[in-house]
Amino acid sequence: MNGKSSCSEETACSDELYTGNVTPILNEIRHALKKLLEEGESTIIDLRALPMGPGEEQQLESLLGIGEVTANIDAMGPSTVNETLFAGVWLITHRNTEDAILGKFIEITRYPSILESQTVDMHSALKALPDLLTENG
Amino acid sequence: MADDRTLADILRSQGISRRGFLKFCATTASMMALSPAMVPKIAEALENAKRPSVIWLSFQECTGCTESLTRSHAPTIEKLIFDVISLDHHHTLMAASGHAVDEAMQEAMKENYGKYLLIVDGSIPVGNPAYSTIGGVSNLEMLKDAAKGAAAIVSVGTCAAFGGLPYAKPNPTGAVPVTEIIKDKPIINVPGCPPIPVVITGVLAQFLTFGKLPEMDELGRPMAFFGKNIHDRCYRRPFYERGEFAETFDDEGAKKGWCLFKLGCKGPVTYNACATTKWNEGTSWPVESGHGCLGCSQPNFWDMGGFYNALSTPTIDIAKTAAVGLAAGAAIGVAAGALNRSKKAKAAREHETVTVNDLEKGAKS
Amino acid sequence: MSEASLERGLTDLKAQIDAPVASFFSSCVHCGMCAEACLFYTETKDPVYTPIHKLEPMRRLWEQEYTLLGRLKKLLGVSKAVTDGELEEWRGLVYDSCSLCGRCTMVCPVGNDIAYMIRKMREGMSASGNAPEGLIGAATRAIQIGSPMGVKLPALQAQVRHAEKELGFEIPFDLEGAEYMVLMSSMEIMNYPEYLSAIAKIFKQAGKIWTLSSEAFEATNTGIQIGSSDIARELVSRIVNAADKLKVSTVISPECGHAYTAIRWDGPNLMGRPFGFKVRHILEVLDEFREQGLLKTEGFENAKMTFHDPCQIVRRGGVIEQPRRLLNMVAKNFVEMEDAGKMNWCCGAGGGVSANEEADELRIKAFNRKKAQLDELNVDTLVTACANCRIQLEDGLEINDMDIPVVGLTEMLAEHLVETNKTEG
Amino acid sequence: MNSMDFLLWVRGPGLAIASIIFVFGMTLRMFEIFMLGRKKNLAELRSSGVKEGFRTIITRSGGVDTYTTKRTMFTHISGWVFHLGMFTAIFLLAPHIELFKSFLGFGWPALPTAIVDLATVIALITLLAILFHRLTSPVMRFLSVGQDYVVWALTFLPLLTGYMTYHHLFFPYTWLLGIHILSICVLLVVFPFTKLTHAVTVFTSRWYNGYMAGQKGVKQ
Repeated sequence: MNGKSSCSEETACSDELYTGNVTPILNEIRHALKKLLEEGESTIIDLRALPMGPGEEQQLESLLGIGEVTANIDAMGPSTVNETLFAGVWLITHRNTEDAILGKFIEITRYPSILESQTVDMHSALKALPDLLTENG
Repeated sequence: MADDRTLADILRSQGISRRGFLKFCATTASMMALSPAMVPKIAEALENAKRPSVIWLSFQECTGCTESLTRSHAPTIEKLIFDVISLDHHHTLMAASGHAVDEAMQEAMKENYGKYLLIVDGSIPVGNPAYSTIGGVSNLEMLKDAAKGAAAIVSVGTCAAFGGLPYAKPNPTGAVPVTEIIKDKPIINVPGCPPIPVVITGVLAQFLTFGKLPEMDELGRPMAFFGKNIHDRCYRRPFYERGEFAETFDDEGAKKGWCLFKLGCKGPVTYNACATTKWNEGTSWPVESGHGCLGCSQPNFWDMGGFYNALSTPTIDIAKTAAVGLAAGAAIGVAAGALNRSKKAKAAREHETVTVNDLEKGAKS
Repeated sequence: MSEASLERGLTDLKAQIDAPVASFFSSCVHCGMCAEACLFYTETKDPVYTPIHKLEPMRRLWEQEYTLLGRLKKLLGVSKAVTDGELEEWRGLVYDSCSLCGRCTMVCPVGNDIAYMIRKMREGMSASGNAPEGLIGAATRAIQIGSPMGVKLPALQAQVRHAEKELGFEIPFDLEGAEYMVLMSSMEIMNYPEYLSAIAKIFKQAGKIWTLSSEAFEATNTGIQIGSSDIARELVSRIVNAADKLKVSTVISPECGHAYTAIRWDGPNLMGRPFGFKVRHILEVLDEFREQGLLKTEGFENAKMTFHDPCQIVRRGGVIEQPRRLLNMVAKNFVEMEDAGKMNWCCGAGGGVSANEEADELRIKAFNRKKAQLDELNVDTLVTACANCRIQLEDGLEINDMDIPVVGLTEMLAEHLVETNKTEG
Repeated sequence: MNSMDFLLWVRGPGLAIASIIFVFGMTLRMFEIFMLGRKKNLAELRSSGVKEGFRTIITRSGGVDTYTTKRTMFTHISGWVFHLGMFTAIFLLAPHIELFKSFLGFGWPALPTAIVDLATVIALITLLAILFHRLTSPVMRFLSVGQDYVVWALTFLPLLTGYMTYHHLFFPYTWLLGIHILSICVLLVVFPFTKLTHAVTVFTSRWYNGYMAGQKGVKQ
């Protein structure tokens, strides 16, 4: 889908699609999804490692869209986990305490690992729960 | 002061959940330009990484690197990195001042002798060491002294790595990069004027996580960030291929975002991560903002023949050299030509009329 | 006068090198194309006959004497001097396998005039005593007796009397004020006497006054072939003095190749002054008569015939269209060889090769190029306009037992002259 | 000497030395050649020959007869294709035009880089064919001296390294650009002292050729 890149006034860019990064990434996502279904192997794409032209990142995100699931994580700054319009294709954005983007990933998986509760955390929760009980007697 | 707690202990002690730690590992991996699949490996390495002591020495520098790294106006994960490592000495960031600073540094160096990481930014004047001193001690001496006990040295910024601005012609202070003074310690060069913040922390994180030197290129720069040249990763490359170039900064071509080669872009000979990691959290980078790359992570980038002269133009005036060649060629040419003419005339004079009697060798006249 | 020596040869070579030679030697890129234009290479397939290679000693002399780098190399003793042994070895290349036909000159992609340089190199070769025996003999006879084949005036006078008897009118000798002074080549006097009577008949019909000169009837110039300007000057001066004495307006070079070059193109430069008279090849004169309607012929040869272009007249002389126009007056079935005209192939005997016995074998082998051209056309008659070519062509055709008569163009025209004495009375 | 120092040396002092020697050498050679002069032709000429000389400069680029042209068709075609490919690479590539603009003061439109790239490849392949011909044809083997092969290499290298630089083949761009410029410096230095002078004297030689023939009425 060779959509027009959203070209705002101030960034010097032309309306034709730039390096055409968006198409290859969409293809990569398609292959990853096929692999997930056939071999059950999930894939993570680090958008920060790709030379995106101006507006291409927004272009990609607008094409993928927002699906049914949106999760907010508050750990060392906010992170958002969205399932895109395409089931199995998740967009994960990590930000730090000052809302600066630290990383953007597209994870093609049944269930992004960041959402799972971690065993270590559960152990400390297990330890902490009794205190709660004792407090409420 | 460094203690023996591992990084994971410290994070937990600050109330950060395992999920928070995983997020930290994911973004660190991204910073280190490692593939996301490496996150478990990084998590495991980070968990039991010891908290190294770090000494930061600033010599002939403009504080641009420190500014770029710590971004005092917007502390981010990089700040956290610094909470993790114990930055035992940094002139600008330290609360202490005066003698207390020096004592703290000596203390840290003695205690972690052989284990601490020495970060240097700024070049070192050897022309006359008095040009740049801290507390009466010349940068040269201070560097040599601090380097003795360092596990490794990271030269942050082109000044420390290659000499940078002070080193540019005519180099009044006789400035030299770290590599010309310290020969016996592993040195990681993180050039850039300034280097991309995430590249600095990426290198530190990599050293922190894997505890050994990253793979480096011929100029001692980590391949992770300096392995590819800008031109190869530049999003304007298709215009270079089609030969569509901006002729001036405000012509049609520039507005259409065409290639800036003709406006002096040094992308093809510059190795850095600007084209992918970009600056200010991926907002943009010089070329995307319409200005050619200056080649700031390369040695001698100040003397690369002018920021606005195309890479294919010479750094000397060929018109002048051609004129010199022409003058010399004409002068010697006229002389050689005159010599030829006289030699030819002499031969013609010495010609003896050939008659049928002397057509055979040894024929009697 | 000292005898021939390497020193005299090199001195003369140095004097011969000029700006064109320097430009040519600076341009050769060793592309080998001149070889494919030289019949001495195409028919022997021996790379040693590559035309530019024939100039190697002269090239080295130019490099060592006239370029800064060459002089430097000579100083440092890294350059190879030109030796007498080398010049002697080069005789086979500069004389035996070069008819000065100039085809290499026309083909060289960087424009080197190789024939121009071979002619200059022969100055050094002759002055250093490295000219072939045959040519030395011919030159000596030409200077001392008056003709390279030893023809003396009485022989010509006898032939003239014989022709007069046959023609019924007088052939003038030393007629002052005549418009044309006709020259003969010894071969015509010896082998092709019909040429003289042909001339007589044609001039009579054209009503033109012409004369022979008893002091200068020989047109050939062995000095040009051996490559000695001094000898050439001596020979051509005889013609010039005779022409000046008889105050003729045009000297006619006969059906001979190098004679035309010797008198028209080299003559004035040898004498150092322009001539007071014009020099024309017989074909040019006949073509002028044709234009002025003074050459009236009748009847046509219907045999299939073609024209062999003598190099010194056509490619090196510029007389290109005249033979065609004249031939078409008397030939119905005139066909052209491949590359006819200014790029035609040499017969293999010009430039002194025929007078040089050492070159006999090569000369016959070179004829195969002409044989190939003729095989393509299988004509009945071969017409040409140079006595030396005629002898070589007849020789070659006979050896290859090809029964094709070789006819001189002037003679053929004479045979078709309208019998004027019948009509004009 | 790291890649940057090397690149900066060739782009600066390297090109300076090379351009001085090149211009010096070519000027010297021109004086050496043309001050030798030539005699005036005293014969009655059919034409001054001047016009024919200029005509030959053009006509001599093609074949002049059937037989020889057919047998040297390879030399004709490869000569044309190689020179065209090389000149396209040198004069119609945008970065090179910037180079000329830097000292001539004016430039001209460039061809798309991909087309120049194709021209370079064609020139390189043709050069290889030319070398094969020089090594295998009996006349060429006999005629060729060391200089022919050295000059071949010095012509081949800039094209090859230029192509490699543009495509970043095998080595980092910085080294390649440096080696590319160095190969041109070497070419410029030897240029005036080898058969490469034909680049200029081909015009004077063809002119003399056509001029002398034209005076005798032989048009080419």
